[in-house]
Amino acid sequence: MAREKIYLEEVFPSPFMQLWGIFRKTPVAMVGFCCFIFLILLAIFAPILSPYSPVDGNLEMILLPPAWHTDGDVSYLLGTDELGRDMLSRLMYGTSLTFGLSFIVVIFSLVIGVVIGSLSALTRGIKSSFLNHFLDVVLSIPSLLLAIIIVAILGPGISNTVWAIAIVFIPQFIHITRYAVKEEFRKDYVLASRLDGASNFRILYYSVFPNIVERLMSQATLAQSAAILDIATLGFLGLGAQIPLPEWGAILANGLERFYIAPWTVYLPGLAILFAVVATNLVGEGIRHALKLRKEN
Amino acid sequence: MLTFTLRRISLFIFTMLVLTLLSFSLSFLFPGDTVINHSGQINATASELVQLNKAYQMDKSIVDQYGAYLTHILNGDFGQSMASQSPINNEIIELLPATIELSLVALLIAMVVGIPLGFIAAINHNKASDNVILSLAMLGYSIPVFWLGLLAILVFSIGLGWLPSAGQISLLFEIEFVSGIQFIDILLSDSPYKWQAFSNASAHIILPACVIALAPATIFIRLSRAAMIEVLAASYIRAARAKGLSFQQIIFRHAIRNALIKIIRHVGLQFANLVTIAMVTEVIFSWPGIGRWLIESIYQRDYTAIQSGLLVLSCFIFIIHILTDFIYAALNPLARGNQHGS
Amino acid sequence: NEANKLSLSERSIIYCSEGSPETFNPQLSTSGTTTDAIAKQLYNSLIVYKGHNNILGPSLAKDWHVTRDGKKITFYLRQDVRFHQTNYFTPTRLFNADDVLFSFNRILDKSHAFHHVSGGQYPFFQSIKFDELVEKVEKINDFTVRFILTRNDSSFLANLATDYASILSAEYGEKLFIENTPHKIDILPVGTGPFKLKDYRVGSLIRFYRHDLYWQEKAKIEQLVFDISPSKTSRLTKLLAKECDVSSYPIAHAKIAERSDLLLESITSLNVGYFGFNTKKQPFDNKLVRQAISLAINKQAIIDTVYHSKAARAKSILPKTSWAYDSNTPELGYDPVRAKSLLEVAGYPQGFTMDLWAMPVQRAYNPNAVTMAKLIQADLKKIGVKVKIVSYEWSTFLRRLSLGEHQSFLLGWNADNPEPDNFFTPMLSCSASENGNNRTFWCNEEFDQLLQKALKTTNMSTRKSYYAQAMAIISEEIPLLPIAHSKRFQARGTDVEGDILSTFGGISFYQASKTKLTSEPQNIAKPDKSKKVSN
Amino acid sequence: MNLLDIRNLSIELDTPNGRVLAVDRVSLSIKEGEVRGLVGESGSGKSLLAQAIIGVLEDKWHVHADRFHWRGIDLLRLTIDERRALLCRDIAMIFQEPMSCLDPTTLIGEQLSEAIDSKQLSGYFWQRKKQRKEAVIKLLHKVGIKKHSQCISSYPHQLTEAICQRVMIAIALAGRPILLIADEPTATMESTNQGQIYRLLANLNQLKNMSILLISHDLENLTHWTSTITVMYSGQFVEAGTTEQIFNKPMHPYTRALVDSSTKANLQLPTKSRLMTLPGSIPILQHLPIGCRLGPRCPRAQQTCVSAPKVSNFHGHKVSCHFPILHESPRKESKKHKAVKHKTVKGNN
Amino acid sequence: MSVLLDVKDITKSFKLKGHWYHKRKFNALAPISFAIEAKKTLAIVGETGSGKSTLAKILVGAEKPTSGKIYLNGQLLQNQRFKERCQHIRMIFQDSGTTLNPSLTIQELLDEPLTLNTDLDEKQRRQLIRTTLQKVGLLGDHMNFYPHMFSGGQKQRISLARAIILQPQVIILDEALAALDPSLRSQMINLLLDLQQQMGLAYILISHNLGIVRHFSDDVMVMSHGEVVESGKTLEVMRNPQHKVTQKLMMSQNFQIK
Ligand SMILES: Nc1ncnc2c1ncn2[C@@H]1O[C@H](COP(=O)(O)OP(=O)(O)OP(=O)(O)O)[C@@H](O)[C@H]1O
Ligand SMILES: Nc1ncnc2c1ncn2[C@@H]1O[C@H](COP(=O)(O)OP(=O)(O)OP(=O)(O)O)[C@@H](O)[C@H]1O
Ligand SMILES: [Mg+2]
Ligand SMILES: [Mg+2]
Repeated sequence: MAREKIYLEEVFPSPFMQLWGIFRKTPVAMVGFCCFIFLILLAIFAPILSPYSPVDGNLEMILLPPAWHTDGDVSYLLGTDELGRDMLSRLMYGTSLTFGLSFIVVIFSLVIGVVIGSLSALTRGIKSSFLNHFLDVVLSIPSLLLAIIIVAILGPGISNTVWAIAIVFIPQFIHITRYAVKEEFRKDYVLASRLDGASNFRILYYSVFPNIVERLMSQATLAQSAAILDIATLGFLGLGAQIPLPEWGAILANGLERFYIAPWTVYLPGLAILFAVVATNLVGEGIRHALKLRKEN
Repeated sequence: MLTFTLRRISLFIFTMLVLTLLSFSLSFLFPGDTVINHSGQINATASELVQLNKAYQMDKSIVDQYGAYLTHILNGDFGQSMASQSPINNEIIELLPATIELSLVALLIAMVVGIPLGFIAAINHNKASDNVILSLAMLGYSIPVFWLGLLAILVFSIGLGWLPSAGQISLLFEIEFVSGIQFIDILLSDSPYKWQAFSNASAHIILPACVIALAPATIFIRLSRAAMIEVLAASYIRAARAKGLSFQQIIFRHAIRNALIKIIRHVGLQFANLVTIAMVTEVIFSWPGIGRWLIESIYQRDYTAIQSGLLVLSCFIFIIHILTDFIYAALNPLARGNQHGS
Repeated sequence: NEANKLSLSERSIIYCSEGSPETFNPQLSTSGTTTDAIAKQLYNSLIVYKGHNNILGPSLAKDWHVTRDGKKITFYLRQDVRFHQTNYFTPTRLFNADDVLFSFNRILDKSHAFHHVSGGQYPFFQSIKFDELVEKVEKINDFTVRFILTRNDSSFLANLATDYASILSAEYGEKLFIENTPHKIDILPVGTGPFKLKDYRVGSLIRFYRHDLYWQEKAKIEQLVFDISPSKTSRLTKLLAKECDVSSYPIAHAKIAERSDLLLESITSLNVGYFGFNTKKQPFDNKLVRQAISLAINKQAIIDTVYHSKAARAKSILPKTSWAYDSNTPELGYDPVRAKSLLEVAGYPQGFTMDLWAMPVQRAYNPNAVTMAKLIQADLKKIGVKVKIVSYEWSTFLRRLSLGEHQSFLLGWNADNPEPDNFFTPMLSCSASENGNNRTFWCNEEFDQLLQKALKTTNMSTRKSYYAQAMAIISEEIPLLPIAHSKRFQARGTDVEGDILSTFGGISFYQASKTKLTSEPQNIAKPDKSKKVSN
Repeated sequence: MNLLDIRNLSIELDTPNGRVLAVDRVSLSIKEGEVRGLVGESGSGKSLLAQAIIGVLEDKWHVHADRFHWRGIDLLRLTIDERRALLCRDIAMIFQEPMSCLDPTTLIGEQLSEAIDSKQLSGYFWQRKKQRKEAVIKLLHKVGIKKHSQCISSYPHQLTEAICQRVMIAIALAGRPILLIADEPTATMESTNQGQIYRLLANLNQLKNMSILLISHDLENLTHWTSTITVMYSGQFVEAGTTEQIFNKPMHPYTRALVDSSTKANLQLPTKSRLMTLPGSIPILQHLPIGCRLGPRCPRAQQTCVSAPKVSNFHGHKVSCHFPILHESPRKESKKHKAVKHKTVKGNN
Repeated sequence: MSVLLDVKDITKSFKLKGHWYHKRKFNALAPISFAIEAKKTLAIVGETGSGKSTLAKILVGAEKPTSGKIYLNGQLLQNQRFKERCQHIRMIFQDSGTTLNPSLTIQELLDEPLTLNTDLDEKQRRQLIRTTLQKVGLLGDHMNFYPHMFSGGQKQRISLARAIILQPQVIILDEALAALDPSLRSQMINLLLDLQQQMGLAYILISHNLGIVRHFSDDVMVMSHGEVVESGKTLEVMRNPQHKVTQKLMMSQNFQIK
């Protein structure tokens, strides 16, 4: 009975802090996390940080290669495009479009998905079976395809893209919430809570959510990397952000015409997308890894 | 098995209903006249319009309208393309096989490359090769496909000149359209350049198929790695070791089979993913498939084409889904019922 | 099989073209893409411009005679011309006067069985009011036809030498009429040209076979494939990867120049790229608005960016090389301040939002309409006008333009013959605005009369002064803002020989051939190898 | 002669917090034809020990031993592969959860025939298949499965747990082992099925003279089926002796507590009376006490207990304790420890 | 002694899923009646699937009985009214690990029934939690720990603390001792016996282990296929088992009382 006396000096972290502890010890995940934070900051402060306007070009400085190139100019660190717009500024603004919007989209659909998902987990019977079937169908259609459908209905444009992607991601959050909540609800501690007289909503809020929040986070990172790719892909196909918005995919598509003369207009936005997705995925991997380790302990 | 089949069929019918309902309602959502969106006849004269309205029962209730629409679809009449004014089902019949061909080849590549790599990573769990494979997988999973396609063209078509960059086959070869699957058509044709055409077609498919395959392959790596790790940690592997089986025997007799069964379930989902990637890749590699056609239809606001293209594509994806479900059920003994009591 | 393999690519040329043809009958369209693809390949006209001096010469008509009053023109036809034999039609007779009558009566005679087939629009002929000009086409005998005109028209012969005046097969027409499928005449063409259609897939390829019974020497290649690739980059990629032999409108000239196995060629063509306004729509029905917008646009920047400084700035729609060019034509300069004040006068102190339709394909007169649109967007933003850029697939784009759905648009014009009238009438006359070829829908009586007068006289200096007045009207009214006159570029592999580009009208592969790869000099050896791999 | 003779076997594990000694110098010997029980509460390292014997521990475990003899062969001298080959031939093991120890996607028949060594078969290869099948059927009969054909063509999940366990035993028997290690073979089973499995094992022991190492955490259950018992606590050897010795005259305070706390063993105890038990719980792997790991819970503990006790042997009754409860001279011992015992009992209340 | 809990003709039938064309019903409990007095322990034994857990769940309110009534101190208990019921009847499950919410501290866990069912203020609740923890042999400081930091036996004690914190009259132990190691099991039995003495609790013990049943219970009820086949004073039943099921149970555990 005396265990606590002997080891009292130990800290006993909450499960969430435990997760963070494990996460922090994985260097790769931390690198990804720092990049992620960096991108978020960039997305917020791009207008302050960027040296030039993303849409107004300097026609004297057309197709300037990046600074390290022999013809480059240090004041245009990453070169300019065909209208003399600074690539660096465009990429920075692009962060808030591609990355920032994907972040907002994911949060938005997460919230909606969690609400619907937990409500539907509490209902049973025919409604739920219909929902099941319906979700099955929707989830079997890839997100990009669905987004393309919705953009086809709404018409091209960045705001429509964002709506489309938000709508597309909701089912997957509904599904995972529903599944997780149902799973949690089968567990004994929920029964115990209920026997204490707790209402369903109290159980959801106090008992279930804290236990599935990590799973939702890990799903959210997956969704976010998909969202970045989807926004960029739609931008690339000309269905998303329209000219002259500096969305990464659109910048890339725009640079395509000058692929052979000004390859940096294609390389750089591609690298930016890759960077953002890798950072997001590293965070997600880190969370999943930490979850696994915590479970094993 | 019977109930399983019935369930799948009912699911299939349900899905088809949902999908047709969706594409039916798209006609209302799209700008313009519903019946014109249904039929695609933008240049219809007044009398033709009257006929169309009758054919689609536009004066009746919405249920009748849907019924009429369904009948049209079941008869293979998707209307006309608004852009080219040719019947859409002809276009789809021409284009869909190219997409099927491309995506199946890509799926094959993804599985043949991804699954063994995942297994290797799992067997060397927590060793250097595992980490290398995992990092590569993460990278491959994060690369935007359009960018990858461009890089691939730049390197392999233009830089090295190894592989062609566009199309299904060099346009010099004239291949009769039979099934639409290029390779089959080449073999069926009596062109004197048959084998030349065949190798040419193979060279053309390599680059786009590899580009498409990359992301699914990395997912297969992760899936198969996870499955294999799980299997290797299972007690029956320990029991098999206690039985005295060698490592190879365990891997080949027990582990791979169990891991594969876990993976097959995901093939359907991955295939759907792959088809979407293929749509984008078709644009980059000018592949004459349905994806490129669909995206062009969106540019052109060719609503009838969008509508039917989506219907056909999602139907195709779903059929593959159900097929993999069946394959899974057929291969997986766990899906079989009890035989014995106590 | 090795010999076969070499010969297949040697006997064929793949041409990367920028768009699909709208139709296979040149009478029906003025779009350069269509003309390029079909006119000179599939058809012949009665007469042609020959050589670099632009002298009219014989073609299907071996000779012709014009009466002194210029109202009767008699053509003496060749007697050895055969139509294409294809898998949808086998001709039983040679070309004769019936075919000429059939071809022109289809345009002229509203009661002709084929007049209304495929929409009944003949944009080029309608814009020059061909039906008012020609009273009658007579068959004198089997190989002689006579055109009787209502008045003297100095540009008549020039117009007959355009690609639009192609000769179709009357026999084929009859056959289709009997089969009740007349529309096929414009889809499955039968002509007398050096190539015949084998296969056409919308948006992907056109395959031509050689017409072995061509009335002149046969073409040098057996197969001609148009690889339709609207994307500039993909055209360049295909060219670089040696997947096409010739590419239309190449970009990245520097990159092509780098390669020893590629050749960049250009030809001065009579053209103009312009920014047009739909004068039937708000706010461009107001002349002041049009002027304001024109003043706000920095043409030089556009020429530097879009044309890479390889084009001449347009003062008016006539290029300098035209004999009717008048250097005194007033030109609205670049003056955003005045533009702003003009806008205020016009009642738009806050500016407005407009859409700008940018053509999706690349043409000589506008190699990159979207970039141009972006520059215009930036320019107009300075005077408070917001621009939405719109783009459609080429044939949809043209169709919608002719329906007048746009507010403003970027387009251009390529001359079909050296006559200055070819610039004015098809583009800006009232008649052209009726059939949709004049996408500004601008109609000015005075301007039209000037054009008519110019056509009726034969005195060059009088004509020139008429045209100068017409240009002055354009400069004042600004239905469109001419931007640049550019060269037409084309790139080809060095193994392709023979002239393809021509100053007027479409391109022709009749002369093109491929040299034997084996006999090529050393530096071509490399692409040779890569070809083997890819074949 | 001892079939298996292990002296001071230790198993270490690398954890993020350093190496942990999960099994600490355990000795175990098994005679031919004997059924030895290995008892200990959960986490005491029984399964680890069994896996170490048969050599299927994962790489992250490090095993050392002073002596490891199998039928007189010094296994420590052999390479790992040789050792495994030798042991796998002679020793078979069955696990706690039979269902999860059978490959779910392979037919029972295949799994059984896979276990049959081809050396056992005579004849040409075309006869082998048939022979194998016959051998499989024979094996199934041996473990009391009569519907063999149905069983052969089933997948594990189609059978009940008890049948699966029989199949596992059959697989174990396929190699004609000399020693059978049964690691909690009945843990998740109903009591009626438990009885069947134990009886089957007992039969095998008697009919085939097969030695059995029976692992369980429940002393009560084991006593019926074993002849000798080894008790472990938290990775340490506690006591070994015949079943009677352990059950009736436990010398180690831990064994004593185990026996005392057993409700079944103390049927004479009045109902609802307090049961004798040790305070506290088993230490977790990360926080093992030094020396005798029972130390903090032991009613007889003294300062010397911080050093690990040596094994003392009382006529084959081995015990590892500084202060064993000696029944031979109760008077002397009880005197010595009375005070201590009294005190702890008091503290416990 | 008065009857504390009186169960009258409880039945339960489950609708079996699957074939929608012929829905099958499964009678898990035949009409069952029994009664317990305060400070007494009723043991329920029986083979697997005989409906023991179902009965327990019905008593505690987690399942609705198909028919039948439950009286507590002569008052009819309403179905599905946890608030009312949990003040009197509490339950401890077999696997304590899963009944403790892993993301809450022990204090939060024990606080839940208090906030929901009492109107104590925060300080009082803390105090009550502290004393309850001490009652089950833990320390007050354990309040701030998370469940994953405890061993199995300690978790079972926390479950017990949670059960007794509302001062109930009946506690149902559904295999609550099965998963524990022998020494911990004895500790737990001692603890339960002490609490019964102190608080006057009545227990309903569901167990397979006849040794524990004999030691712990006053009465026993043997169930088979949803029916009570034998019941009576524990010792009497065990000495002289009448029914085949009881005999078989005792046989399989080699259990004999002379
Ligand atoms: N794979 C592992 N990784 C880390 N620790 C382990 C592992 N396997 C076992 N252990 C630890 O080793 C100790 C002994 O485990 P072992 O499985 O041998 O116990 P046991 O006596 O068989 O218990 P049980 O009766 O529960 O089966 C335990 O404390 C356990 O936590
Ligand atoms: N929700 C349910 N739906 C259908 N049948 C059920 C349900 N819950 C229990 N049963 C059935 O009711 C019967 C009694 O189950 P119960 O869990 O009460 O048995 P038990 O006596 O507790 O068994 P064990 O000793 O294994 O715990 C079983 O046959 C079980 O299959
Ligand atoms: Mg174990
Ligand atoms: Mg139960």
